[in-house]
Amino acid sequence: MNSFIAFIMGPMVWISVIIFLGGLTFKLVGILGAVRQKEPYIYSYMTLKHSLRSIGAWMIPFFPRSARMSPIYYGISYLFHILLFLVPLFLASHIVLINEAFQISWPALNDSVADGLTAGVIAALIFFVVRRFRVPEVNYLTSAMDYILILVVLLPFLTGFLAYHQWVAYQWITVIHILSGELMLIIIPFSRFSHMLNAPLTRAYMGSEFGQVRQAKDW
Amino acid sequence: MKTKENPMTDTPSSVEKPTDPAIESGLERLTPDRIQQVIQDVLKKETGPRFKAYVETCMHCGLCAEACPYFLSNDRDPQFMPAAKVKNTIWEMLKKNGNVSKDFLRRAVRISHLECNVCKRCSMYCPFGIDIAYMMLLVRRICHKLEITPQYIQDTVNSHSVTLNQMWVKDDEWIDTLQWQEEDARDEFEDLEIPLDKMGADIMYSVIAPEPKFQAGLIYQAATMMHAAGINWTMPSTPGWDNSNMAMYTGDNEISGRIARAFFETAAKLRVKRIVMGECGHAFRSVYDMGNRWNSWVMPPFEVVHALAFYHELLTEGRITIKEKYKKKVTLHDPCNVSRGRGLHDKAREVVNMVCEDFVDMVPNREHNYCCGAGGGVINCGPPYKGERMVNNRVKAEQLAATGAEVLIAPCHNCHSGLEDIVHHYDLKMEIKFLGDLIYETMDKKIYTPGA
Amino acid sequence: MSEKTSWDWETELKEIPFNEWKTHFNWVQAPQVSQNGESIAAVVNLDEMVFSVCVNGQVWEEEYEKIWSLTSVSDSGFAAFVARDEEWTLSVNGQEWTHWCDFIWQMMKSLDGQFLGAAFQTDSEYGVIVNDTPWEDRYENLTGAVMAADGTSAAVVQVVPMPGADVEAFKKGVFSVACNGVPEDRRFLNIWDISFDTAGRQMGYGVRTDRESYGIVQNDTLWKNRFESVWKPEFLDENSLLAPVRINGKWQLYKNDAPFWQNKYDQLWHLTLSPDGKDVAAIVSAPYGRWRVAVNDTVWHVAWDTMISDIYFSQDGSSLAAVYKHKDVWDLAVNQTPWQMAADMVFVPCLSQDGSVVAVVIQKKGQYQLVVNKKTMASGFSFMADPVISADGSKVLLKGIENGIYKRRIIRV
Amino acid sequence: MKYSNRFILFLAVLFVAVMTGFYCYAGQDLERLDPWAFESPRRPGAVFSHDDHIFLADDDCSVCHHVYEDGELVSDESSDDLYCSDCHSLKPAPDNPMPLEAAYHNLCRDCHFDRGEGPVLCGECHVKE
Repeated sequence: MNSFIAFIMGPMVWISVIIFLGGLTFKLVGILGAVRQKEPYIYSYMTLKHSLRSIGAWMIPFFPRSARMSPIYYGISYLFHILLFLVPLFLASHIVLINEAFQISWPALNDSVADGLTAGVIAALIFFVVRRFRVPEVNYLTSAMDYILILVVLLPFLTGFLAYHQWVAYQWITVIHILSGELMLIIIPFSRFSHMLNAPLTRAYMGSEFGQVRQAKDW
Repeated sequence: MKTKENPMTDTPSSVEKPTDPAIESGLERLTPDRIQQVIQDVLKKETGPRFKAYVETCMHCGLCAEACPYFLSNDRDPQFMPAAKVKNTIWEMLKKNGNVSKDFLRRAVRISHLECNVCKRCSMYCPFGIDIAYMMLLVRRICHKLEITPQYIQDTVNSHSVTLNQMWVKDDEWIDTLQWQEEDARDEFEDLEIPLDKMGADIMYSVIAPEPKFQAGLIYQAATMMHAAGINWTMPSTPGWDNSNMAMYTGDNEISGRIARAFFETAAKLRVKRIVMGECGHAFRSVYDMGNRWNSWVMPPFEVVHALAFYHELLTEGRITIKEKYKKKVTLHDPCNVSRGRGLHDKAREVVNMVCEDFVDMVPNREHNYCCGAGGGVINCGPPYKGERMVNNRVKAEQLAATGAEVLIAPCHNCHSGLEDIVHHYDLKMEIKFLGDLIYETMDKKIYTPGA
Repeated sequence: MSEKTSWDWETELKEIPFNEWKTHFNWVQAPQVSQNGESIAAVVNLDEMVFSVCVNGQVWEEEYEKIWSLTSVSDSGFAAFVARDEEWTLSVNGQEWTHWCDFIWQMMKSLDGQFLGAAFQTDSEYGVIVNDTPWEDRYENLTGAVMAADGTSAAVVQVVPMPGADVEAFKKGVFSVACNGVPEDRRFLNIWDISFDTAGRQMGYGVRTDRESYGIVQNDTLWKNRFESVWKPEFLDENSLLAPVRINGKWQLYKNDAPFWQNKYDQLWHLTLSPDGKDVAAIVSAPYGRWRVAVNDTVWHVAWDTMISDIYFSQDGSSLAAVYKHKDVWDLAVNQTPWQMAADMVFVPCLSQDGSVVAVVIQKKGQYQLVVNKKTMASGFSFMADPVISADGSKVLLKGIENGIYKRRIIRV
Repeated sequence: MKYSNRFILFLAVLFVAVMTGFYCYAGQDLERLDPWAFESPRRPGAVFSHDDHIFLADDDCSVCHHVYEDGELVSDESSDDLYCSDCHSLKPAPDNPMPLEAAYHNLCRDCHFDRGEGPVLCGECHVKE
């Protein structure tokens, strides 16, 4: 068992990070290359100024009208996305591991705060699931994959939460925690999670079209 | 508000869906092989990373729903939300690799041509800025290639392809109409001219074919303004005078490009410096955004000044002065293609305030205004679909009613016609006017002298 | 133009007071100048619904309800469409044609001025009239009329009736080309851009055979290849027809149904042949949005971002001039060299026989200037017609209005 | 409704996972290291039996109580008369590149990995009190 754990805590981390970063890089290069080849005109309409203007406008909480019209969903989504990065990156246990591997560290969240935020992420995911059922227009669009994707995010957070509290079969929960975290990293480039790369691009393009060509706002 | 007589409670099911002979005979001719081949061809050859990114990026969050007047007007029926329209058309085509049934296509034609105005409002509600209008136009492109485009709009495209104008206006009818308007306008200014083919003029004035066909008075008004403002202008006598472009909306990009080329090359041949166009939205989109691109013009080779911006220029430069402001309470409809499409909404408001005493805004407004429900080629699909158009735009009627205005300014032809139908159907007791109508009515009819 | 030798190239200045006309008439429309510059003409209003044409201060004898399309024809004459009692005809130097119709438009003239033609409509039937001889057959619709140097005329005509909004009938093809009024057998959905060869015997044109297939017809024969779109074809010689065609979203030049140029462009149009038939030039976009001139499939190294409106060869084919717009200003480039005039407008350039002299009228801040080989020769004019260069290339004829006076000036290069 | 089955399944999985956790939980008194040298330890002291480890090390104290000089391990010398914190300060210092926390983690965990036995995951040592 220890050698298995050694593998998932060692090489497997490398593998998943490489797939995650490499996959996204490969994807980005692929998109940019394909645009050059198939839709080169797109570059004619992109400007840095309007790309950033649009991305910026959509980052300001409740600034776009769309956000103000669905404040609960938008607010929860907004926090969810922040926590999605914040909690794992500033979790003491993760920082300890990184520090031991690379001798770099940064301030960690207080454990009970982190615990609460993790519960928040889990709650947000449950909210997403409930929303997919309860709101007819969202339900209409929902496919099985949407739930699978939620599950993929839920798993590392839920197991992390359980592992911290050591309520259940600790070893197994932690192994699942590590594996599901790695799984999430690995599938990001190959699933709609790749919106972490695509969304800024589509936003930048639309922002440029609206800002540069149409001289209008897109929020 | 719940009685049967009240049109506000119409639902889509209460409106009879017409059968369109062009769609039906088109479907009849299709074979499964042909369907699959056309869809695969379009998806493979004519789409790229942009479409792929849109499909891969949509998280099915449903925020676009709130953007769509069809969704809001149909009691939030999910199938009218923008993403659902994509799901029920191009996603399915993609998923099934083009292997879709005729019934599916019949529905796809309707969704893309009659249940979406390609107004792009939804791309302002999608956090990722996904361009759903683009995907609806892609569906229309497929329908065009499968030859199942609705009859009436196809006929206008046929007209474009033959005459380079939208309404089968013949070359002589066009010139004759201009000369007739010129003659009439001489009652007001005895030396008024509509200069035809005047080389080197500052401005080429262009209109859409429905003006000479049905609303020649608008040309009269424009000529009066040009003359009073002392503009060195001209109108072309040759095809290329019509800036409208329905081919852009049926996905007949080749004809669309041909129309835009003729338009700009007419301006080039006449050696004019700028092009001013009448109060039309889709025509602006055609020459400012779409037709030019097909021809490899990144941006239009001539500055294209929409009437709204031109009025603004005439009034702020004092070339036209308002004698007495318009008294009635007015409201302003922001057409998608010049507000969301060109950011002219603020100039429009300034013009309205210069011309009218009592202006009340609609809510929402500017880029967020609700679509007229007629644009994007929807009204051009013809009278058979008028009934459902009324139902599909109830939210607009509610928005109009809430202003309490007596006069509705609609500075776009499609909006104008669509809103006229809405106002009648919902019995809103509003007069609908072009901005030019009001300027013509209130302006001082004297000739501008520089420095005076 | 051999006539040019008979023109007066000696008198340095001739003047005609033009603005003075405004005191004689209610109003004077935009002036037209004859080719040899000896006369200036304008449509003038004499009374309510009474118009005539004033040439060098002399008014045509006849008066009309309406006059339009005043055009210079031959060396010193003018033609215009004129209406009386709601009937139209063409008047050449005040001489009306004998045939009158319900409407007449699209003035066509042969280079030597021997032939004048127009499209006409009578009783909602359409045809073409050349030198006062109308087609015998009339059609319910007619577009894109053209006339060859020898007076042969052709147009796209509707040969099958089609009820309103009948998209099924349209699909079958209701249009054909009529040459001298006689229609060809084959019908198409669309026909555009009829080209004649220099002799006026052969015709080439673009067609649409079904909703998404385009082709080229060369002397009654439809090319076998189908394309996504086509632009106006041109005859290289009587046996070779060139046409820009669109394949997989890119444009390529074809000759006689086979690739002629190898390169594919984002745009390729305005096919222009050198008069000796040796060189083929076109306006191309390569890559997207970068406009260049291509000569024999080789692009100029200079590219512009807005538009190239037209290109012109000198008679001997040695020089090629392009009128273009870049970053909001107009300019002229000759043999890849931009003149950098930053003009508000550049009109049609005139190239000397040997290509060594290029003269062009430009507009800057509302004033007209004459520029010859990059040098401004005259400015401050309120109007200028396109210049002419003498046959030996030593002199340029300026035709313009300065301080209200029309001036015909000879400028030595 | 089309998705309700899937939803119920989802909730069921969640429920079983959480309940199993509670069921399995049982408190125990364990022999632990005393984390007195840490100013404010985030975790309870690691579960550790000194006797067991002396046995496993064949009475060779220097396996754990090692001596480093100039970054080199001095063989056959033991530092069993010192506290770990005597050499390993809390923060890395010029004379000590290995902070106390990492010293513990590396020493214990690496050995457990090398031997293929013993706890390696955080909560296996830092068992909740």
